[in-house]
Amino acid sequence: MDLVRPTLVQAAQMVLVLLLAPGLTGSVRKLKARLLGRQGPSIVQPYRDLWRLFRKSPVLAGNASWLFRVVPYLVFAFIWLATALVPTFCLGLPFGPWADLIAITAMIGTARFFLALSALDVGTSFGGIGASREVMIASLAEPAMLLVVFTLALVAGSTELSAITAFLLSPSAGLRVSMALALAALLLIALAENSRLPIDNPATHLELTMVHEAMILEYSGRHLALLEWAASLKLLLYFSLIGTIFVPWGLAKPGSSLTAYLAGGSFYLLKIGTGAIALAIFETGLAKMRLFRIPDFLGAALMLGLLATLLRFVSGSL
Amino acid sequence: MSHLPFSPPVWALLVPAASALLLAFVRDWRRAAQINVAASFLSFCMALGLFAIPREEPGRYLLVDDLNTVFLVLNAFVGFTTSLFSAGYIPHEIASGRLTPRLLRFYHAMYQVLLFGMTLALFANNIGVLWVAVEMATVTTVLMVGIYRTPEAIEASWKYMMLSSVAIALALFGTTLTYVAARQALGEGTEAMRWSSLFKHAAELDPSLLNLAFLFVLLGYGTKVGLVPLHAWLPDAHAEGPTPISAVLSGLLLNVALYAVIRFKILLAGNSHVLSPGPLLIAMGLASVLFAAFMFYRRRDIKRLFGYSSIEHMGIITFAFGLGNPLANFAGLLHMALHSLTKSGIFFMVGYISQAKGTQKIADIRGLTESHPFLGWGLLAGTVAILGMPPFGLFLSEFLIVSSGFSTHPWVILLFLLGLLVAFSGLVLRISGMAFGRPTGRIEPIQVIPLPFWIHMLLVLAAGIFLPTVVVTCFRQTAQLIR
Amino acid sequence: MTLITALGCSAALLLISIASVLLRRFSGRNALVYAATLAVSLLSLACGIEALLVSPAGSPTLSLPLGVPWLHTHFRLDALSSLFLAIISWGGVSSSLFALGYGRHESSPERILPFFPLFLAGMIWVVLADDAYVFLFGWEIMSLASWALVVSHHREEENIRAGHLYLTMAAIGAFTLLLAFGLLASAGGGYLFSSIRASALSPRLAGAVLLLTTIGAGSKAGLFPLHAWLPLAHPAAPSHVSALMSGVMTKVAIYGFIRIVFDLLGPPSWEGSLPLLLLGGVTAVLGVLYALMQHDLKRLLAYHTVENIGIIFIGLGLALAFSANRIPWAAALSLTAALFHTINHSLFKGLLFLGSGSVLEATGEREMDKLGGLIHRMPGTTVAFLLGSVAISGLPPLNGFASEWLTFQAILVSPNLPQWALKFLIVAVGALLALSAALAAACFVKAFGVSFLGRPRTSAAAEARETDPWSLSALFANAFFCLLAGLFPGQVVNALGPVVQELAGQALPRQSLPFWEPMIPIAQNRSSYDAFLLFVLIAFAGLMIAGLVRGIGFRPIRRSPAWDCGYPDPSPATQYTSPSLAQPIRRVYASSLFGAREAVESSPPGDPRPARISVKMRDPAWEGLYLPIARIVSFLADRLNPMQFLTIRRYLLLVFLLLVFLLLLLSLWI
Amino acid sequence: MNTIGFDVAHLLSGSLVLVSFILLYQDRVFALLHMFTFHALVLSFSVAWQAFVQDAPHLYITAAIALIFKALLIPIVLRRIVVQLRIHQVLETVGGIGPTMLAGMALVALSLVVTLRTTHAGDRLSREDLAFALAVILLGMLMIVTRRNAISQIIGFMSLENGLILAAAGAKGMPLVVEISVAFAVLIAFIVIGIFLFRIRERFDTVDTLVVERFRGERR
Repeated sequence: MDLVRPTLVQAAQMVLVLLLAPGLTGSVRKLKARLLGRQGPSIVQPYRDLWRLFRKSPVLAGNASWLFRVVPYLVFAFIWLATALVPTFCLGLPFGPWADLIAITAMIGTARFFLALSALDVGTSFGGIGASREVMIASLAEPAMLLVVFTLALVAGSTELSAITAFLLSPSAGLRVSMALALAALLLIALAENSRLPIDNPATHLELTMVHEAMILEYSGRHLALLEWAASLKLLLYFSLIGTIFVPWGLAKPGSSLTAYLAGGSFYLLKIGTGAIALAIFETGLAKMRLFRIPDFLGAALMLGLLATLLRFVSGSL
Repeated sequence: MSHLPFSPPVWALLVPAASALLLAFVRDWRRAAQINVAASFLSFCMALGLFAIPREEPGRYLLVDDLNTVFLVLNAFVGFTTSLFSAGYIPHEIASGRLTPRLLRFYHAMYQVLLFGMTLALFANNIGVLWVAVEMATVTTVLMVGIYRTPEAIEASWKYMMLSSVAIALALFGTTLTYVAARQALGEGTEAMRWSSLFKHAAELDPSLLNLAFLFVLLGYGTKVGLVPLHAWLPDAHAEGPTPISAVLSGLLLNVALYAVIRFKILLAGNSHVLSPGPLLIAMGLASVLFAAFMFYRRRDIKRLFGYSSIEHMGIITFAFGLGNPLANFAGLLHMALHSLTKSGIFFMVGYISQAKGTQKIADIRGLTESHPFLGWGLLAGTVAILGMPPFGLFLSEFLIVSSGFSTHPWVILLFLLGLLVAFSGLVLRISGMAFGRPTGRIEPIQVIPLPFWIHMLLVLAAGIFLPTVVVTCFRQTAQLIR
Repeated sequence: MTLITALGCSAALLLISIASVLLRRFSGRNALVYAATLAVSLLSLACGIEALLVSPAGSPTLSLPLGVPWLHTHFRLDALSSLFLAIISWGGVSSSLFALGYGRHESSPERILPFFPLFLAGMIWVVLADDAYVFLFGWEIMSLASWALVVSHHREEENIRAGHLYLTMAAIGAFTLLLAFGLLASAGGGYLFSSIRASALSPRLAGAVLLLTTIGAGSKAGLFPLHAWLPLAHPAAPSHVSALMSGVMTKVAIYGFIRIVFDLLGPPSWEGSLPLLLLGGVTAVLGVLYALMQHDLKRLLAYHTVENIGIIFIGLGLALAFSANRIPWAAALSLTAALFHTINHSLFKGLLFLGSGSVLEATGEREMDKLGGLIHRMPGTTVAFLLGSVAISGLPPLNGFASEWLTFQAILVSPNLPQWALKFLIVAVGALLALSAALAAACFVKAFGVSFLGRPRTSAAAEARETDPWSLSALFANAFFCLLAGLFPGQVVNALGPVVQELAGQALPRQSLPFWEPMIPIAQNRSSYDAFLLFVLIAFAGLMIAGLVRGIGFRPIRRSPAWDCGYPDPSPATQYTSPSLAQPIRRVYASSLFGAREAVESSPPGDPRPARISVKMRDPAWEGLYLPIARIVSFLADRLNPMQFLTIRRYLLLVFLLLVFLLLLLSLWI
Repeated sequence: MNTIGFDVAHLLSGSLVLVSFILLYQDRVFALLHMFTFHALVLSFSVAWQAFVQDAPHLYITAAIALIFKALLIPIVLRRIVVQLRIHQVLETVGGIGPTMLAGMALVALSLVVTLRTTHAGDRLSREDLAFALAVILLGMLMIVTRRNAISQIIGFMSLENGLILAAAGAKGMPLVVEISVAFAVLIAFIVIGIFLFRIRERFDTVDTLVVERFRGERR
């Protein structure tokens, strides 16, 4: 078998997600602004920000340790890899077998772990706020995510994303209640994981309500740029995850023609676009909830996930 | 005379008797102590001599078989080591003025009388003589317990006196009943009180009278064994007497009383019509274990604490004999031997500790391992051994008891283990408080004779790791005897 | 040969402990003892590995004329025992290596030196035992020696109390195991393991044995609610001993469980797996929640041991369920997961406890809230501890994740089980496992962040010194193996093959070399995981980005006071402490489970005293189990105590009543 | 065994039981002492009678011991103790006389049941003797446990022990009876002397055992 084309595809996907991510963030912002009746920044604004930040010289707190400086690269690498492992426009990525859905979840977890540590590194109280809230949210979101994974795995008999998608594309996969529940759970999780409303407000700098922003408060320059980029990559990751699993159509089969790949890409862009619109509408409709309402929110996700898994047993046919 | 004039049993009896007479006239307590040690050693040699000479037929007065050989060798040995210990112990007592030379003269004489009484009880081929000997031993210990003349001591010995007198009376009635039961089969006269002939014709004895007799014997001698609820004298007698006497009580006298019970059990086992004594023994053993276990938690006096521990272990042994299968009997014998070694060893330590600290109050003893390393670690080692943990031998015996009984009496064994567990926790609680922590009170070292303790501990340790075949065979034959 | 060598090693350890007593006066005995222990453990490690990897087929036996006269003592070295022999020996190696440096600071070494080798020897005897007597003998020696080590710092009262509780629990465990063996032997086999294997038990008795074994081994391993002694005793011991107790002794308990349930007990029934799974899940979650509530570093680690034991027991329960339903490949998968996690836990828990030991040595503090900023003062320890934290949090690419991943895979094959109860329970347990993994990450964000990052909270932390090379080398040795096992899980699975083969009757498909191939437990298209390439790729990506950044135009870093949203604050007291870090999680979980209540007392106006917030928590295990038992015992003790104070007349009355009672009995009987 | 001998023996041992009852009934120290003297007398008669019917001369020694030691020596000594230690004259009992008597009845019944139902083989004389002896023993114990005062406890113990001697003498041809009775004499001497030997008078004002027990090892 030839290694060239899969590798090319994989490389293409890595680059694609890298380039696409800030655009997604930007478009969501733009859409929200429009929905609020504002002009809003242009879609390419995030690219400009990243560029600017990369060229600024970072300012570190006096007692920041080496860990503080390493973490941005680490987080970025982990998130980027995780995103690159999720099929976007085609199946059968060569990196696929390296990490199944559980591993991808865990990679995101690793990134979060180090981010929270970096938040504690300087020893400011805001870092503490961010870290403590982030781990609390994660402690609810990760199990929920794993339950969703369980559902998928039990449905498709595999934890490999490509295999799952392939199964869902196959005629044997009918419409299933458990899948619907899993989707609902996954949506809630995605909001929490990307610190979107109503969990967290990405645009806020109102100190006492912020979670993710509080963690990266001490960062600046290229470090901040990497973290922002990683954040948008993560958003993209969840978009493509939902897209691949629940809207599996239009994905190019492995080893198909270039046109098929292009078609897959366009399908993918379409999915992302609709997702962005949906997210924007959703967020404008909501206000941020109090910190200790979040457990109820994510607890719902957890319950949905569990229910999905159990329903899988009760009615395998459904 | 059916037996040789120079047979070891006779000498084992003569030596203590003679030395008792001799000691009654020795003024200097130092020399008296030496004579005491020498005499005890001599009788130990005599006891060992039992193995040297061929086993002779049971005579008219004396009976020598595996059972009492085991007991006697053990007794003589512990008697010897204890005399060694007491030689190291009494100088402190003289120094502290608790004992006077006059009293010591009495003490040493009595020590030998006690040994004599116990030896006689073991060798006697006559249930009447057995009874007289046990009574003699008891009276001597009563006198020894009261020797300090403190109100507590007097009260303890008074209690001991009263309880054991009643017990003796019951035992005598049991003896009489046995005689009456045997008279039909064996005709009147001494023949009907002789162990050897009783065993031979056990099947022909009147079963119903035997039941009654065993009941009285059990109550009578069981009081001396310290079985609950007949135990009351035991803790105080252990606590208030001189420590060597506590060691002898726990290590020897209880065994002798147990020996009497076992003999009668053997007698009953020979008769198929009598009620089996097993359940009764099991019940009393269990009661003793459970009761002693809970009593540990509120004790404040270290010697009394170990007195209760003796009750517990006597319960364990009785329990084992109550189970009655050969393995359990073997385990019971082993446990008895190891218990007397361990417990007397512990009392050696306790004696020195109370002398070093000038108190027996548990609350006033702390951090021994730091202030008196030998005493502290010794106490710990002894405790670990008595708790039945490896590498010490009691682990083996308890392992055998439980494993042999579990298939037949599962629930009883569960209760038994529960008692052991409660006792374990209680004893650890008390001991670790004494061995560890910041030392309090006197911390100046005292001069001790560690040898006896070492010997005992090494023997117990060896038993846990390797039992020499000679011991095993001996115990096995004895266990077969008990049935 | 290996068996004899291993026994020789245990004997050598015994000799070392005796020698350490004899050499009381000799000044250099610390180094001597630990060096000797190190050498011997290395040798026995070699034995274990040799028996496991090189010659797994033959399982040599040996019998010595010791112990029970007519039984003798029997030893055997099969794959399972050789695996655990290796684990124990590695624990011995790393902790004695650590102690070479750490032990120098010991105040009273004579309380540690004799028992440290003895402890190891006892554990070795347990895993080499081939009959019940040797097993229990070693078991008790293990408990005894570790108890002596727990109370080695005997001037602290709570250590003595911890020791008392520990020894009592150990006795419970020993007694229950004794009963279990009694039942096993009652089937007719006697105490030889081989004969026990030969004889079959009735289902009811088998259930009883399973229950007794779960109590016996679980009390030693720290299964909820029998864990209560563990967080008290493990921290009380000197750190290298804590590492042994947490990292190795709990594994010996696991060994005992596996040996009895999977080897001796014969074919199990599926009902047996229900309590195991439930206990495992509950233990995992409660253990980590307990840990989150701690502020004492070593106690936190001890509670994490409880959590990991729970995870291992989940694996074992799954294995039981699958083998009861005759699905050997799934049983093999679960067993592999459990054993893999056992190895991992012994590695990273050893590492973490040793790390906490060097922190303790450098600062004299176990309280995390008195630490902080150690990353600047002791970089080496920090790196090792960080690796350990990542590993124990179950994050790729380290080993903790690999074994948890396998456990998840085992959970995901549960649809093959016929019993509905199991299907549902296993999914729920999976959720619990996921929860515990997430909480573990949170807990180590707290543990590592509070004690190593931020600003030093006390002068002790500010003046901390990096530990000596010995300790560091021990730390890094453990960290290295964590990384190794994490990057090449496939090879570990291969190594576990013979053990699993022996227990489940089938091993996982042999993972293909070369080492960069992914680990495929069941089938290619089902699930696979390739830590090594992932790691390489991540490293590559990170470096690439770094290069890219330079390419864009690299600006030097400027240092300045922390920004902190414009509230720059010099006092390190304003940092988040461990309770405040755990506060959101405490609010979410602990308020219901532990009844956590926060009380704020603010001083009246004008009063300079600071307002303080205090948290009260109840411990369900204590409130539900231990205190009631203690109350019962003390009640009975109080009720019976007056028996000591009766008058002579009353005592005689007792005798009299007994006599009359027995006479009545007799008269009724005949 | 001629019937006369049996009847007399029966009468004597029966009367011993009766005297035990009377002992149980006493509530004055001196009356108790007198009654015990009588008890001992009856014992010595019945032992002597046994010696006569069994023509076992050594039993006469036992009878003599009972006569001299128990019927004369001990009462005198005890009387002196009572006078010297100024023991108050009234013996306080536990649970009153009446219930004690009832309990005594029950005990006698029990002992008869036990002995007579169990000895279907033993010859009648010794069987009766055993029954009565057991009754006396139990009554003696009852007396010990229902009396608060050391003197009466001692007397109770001695009556118990009289029952033993009765049994031993009744057991036809039982050896060692003499030795045993001597041993008991020694024992009792110890107890009685104990009161002096332990200097109870010096240490406590009375020998009321309750007061002795104030010096319990572990005070509460």
